[in-house]
Amino acid sequence: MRVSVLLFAIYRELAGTGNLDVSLPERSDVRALLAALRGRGRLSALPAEVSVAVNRQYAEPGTILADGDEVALIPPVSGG
Amino acid sequence: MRVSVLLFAIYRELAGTGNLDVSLPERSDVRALLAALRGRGRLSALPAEVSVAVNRQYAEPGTILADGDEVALIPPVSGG
Amino acid sequence: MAWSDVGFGEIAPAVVLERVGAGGHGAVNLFLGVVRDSNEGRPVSGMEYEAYEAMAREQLAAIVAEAERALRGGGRVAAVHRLGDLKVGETSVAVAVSTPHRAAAFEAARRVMEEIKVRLPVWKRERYLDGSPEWLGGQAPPVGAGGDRTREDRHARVGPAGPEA
Amino acid sequence: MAWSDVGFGEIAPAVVLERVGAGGHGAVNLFLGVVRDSNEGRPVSGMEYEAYEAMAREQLAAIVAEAERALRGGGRVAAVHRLGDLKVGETSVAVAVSTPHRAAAFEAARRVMEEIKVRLPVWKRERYLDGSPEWLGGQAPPVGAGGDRTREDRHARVGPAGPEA
Repeated sequence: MRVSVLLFAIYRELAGTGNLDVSLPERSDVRALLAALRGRGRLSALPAEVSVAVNRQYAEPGTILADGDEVALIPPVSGG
Repeated sequence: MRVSVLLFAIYRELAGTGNLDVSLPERSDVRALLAALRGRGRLSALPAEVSVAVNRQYAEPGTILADGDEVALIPPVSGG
Repeated sequence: MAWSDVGFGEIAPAVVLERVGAGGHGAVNLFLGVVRDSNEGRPVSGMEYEAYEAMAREQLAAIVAEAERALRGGGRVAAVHRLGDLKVGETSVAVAVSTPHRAAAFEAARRVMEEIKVRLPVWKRERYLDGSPEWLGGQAPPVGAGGDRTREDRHARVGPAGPEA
Repeated sequence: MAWSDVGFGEIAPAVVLERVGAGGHGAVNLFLGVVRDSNEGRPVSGMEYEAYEAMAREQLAAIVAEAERALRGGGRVAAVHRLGDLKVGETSVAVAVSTPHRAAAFEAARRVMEEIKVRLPVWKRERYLDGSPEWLGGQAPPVGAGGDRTREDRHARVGPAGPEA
């Protein structure tokens, strides 16, 4: 299956792009996606802990992904 | 000596006027002024406790008055 | 610089906000008191505000000056109270505070409103749709010099058989 | 009705105030976040706000809806967050609350700001007069469905050697 990964702010600059398409085994969870991303060159520098939203909802490490999901890596937020 | 007494809101309606001139012995205090006011007809109905300002500052029962002072009887305030 | 006014003109929130500026301060809090359309279930057509005007101006100036001095991290405070006949939905009081960080702005605006409710010699009378106007119950102000809260434990008001001072 | 927006247009306080109406409510609190002219002593020329826009709109709508539901005595809540390049003195965020009594208005506006700071997927970058722009440190958002604060004690973020869920 494929998921669409969105990157913002410092993570976008780290990746050099605002979005990536990632192929994963069926029923992979968020943790597996992050492990796959860390296997790529520039994203190996992702911090030890990363907040994630799946389809615009904050998600948990064990959240199971589905084909076509929109997964966003959320740096510490600083609105206001 | 004479002091000028200002009355507001319910006290003004009670007195039927917004200000009174009152003659008092020299060095009378706020308490003595209120006793004198209660001796007048309509102001005998003043409540047991009355807040007072002397020359636009909240005053105490023992505050000594001077000739020409402006003394205001302050009903419970309800601004805002 | 702290700013305050007590008068009969309409209150424009934007004007009060301008008084606390913005440039150096990241947080602005504005509180507005608005005439409600009912009180304890009775429909209200408007509100009439009366004041001991000269003293109200001095007290409000003191309240905002004290609040501004209390802003340790810097900031500005402004407040205005309206008098006369107000319609439902019109603003009777506005308080604005600007500070570097938001907690202080909330806290100072709340504090200024609390002081206004206790110290400002202003009285309001509601005009009801179904009866004659009535003065509203209020708070008995403190004794002594404005803002000297340490004296509140003394005799706050003078009774006919008041104790010796 | 709760109202919110996330967008690039200038924020007009009067417009946000209008969104919470006035008629039935005696108290209105407005909070504004304003771009400061310095940060920790460094002069700032402006601020750039980036967002995960679709999610930020949903989160802000959820924050104001939750805050409005929490107003036991009734009332309305509105909030708007601006994106893009802002100059010093421009408003980045505005929150307005109207309630029958003032304590609830202060409390709800403060709470909405706290939620925005923790949950809204927005990032700001300061432009300094004496150097290159820098992303500001922020807060790690919660895990799980928006507003579900009971889940904060679970694994909030995923580490490379994260525990089993």
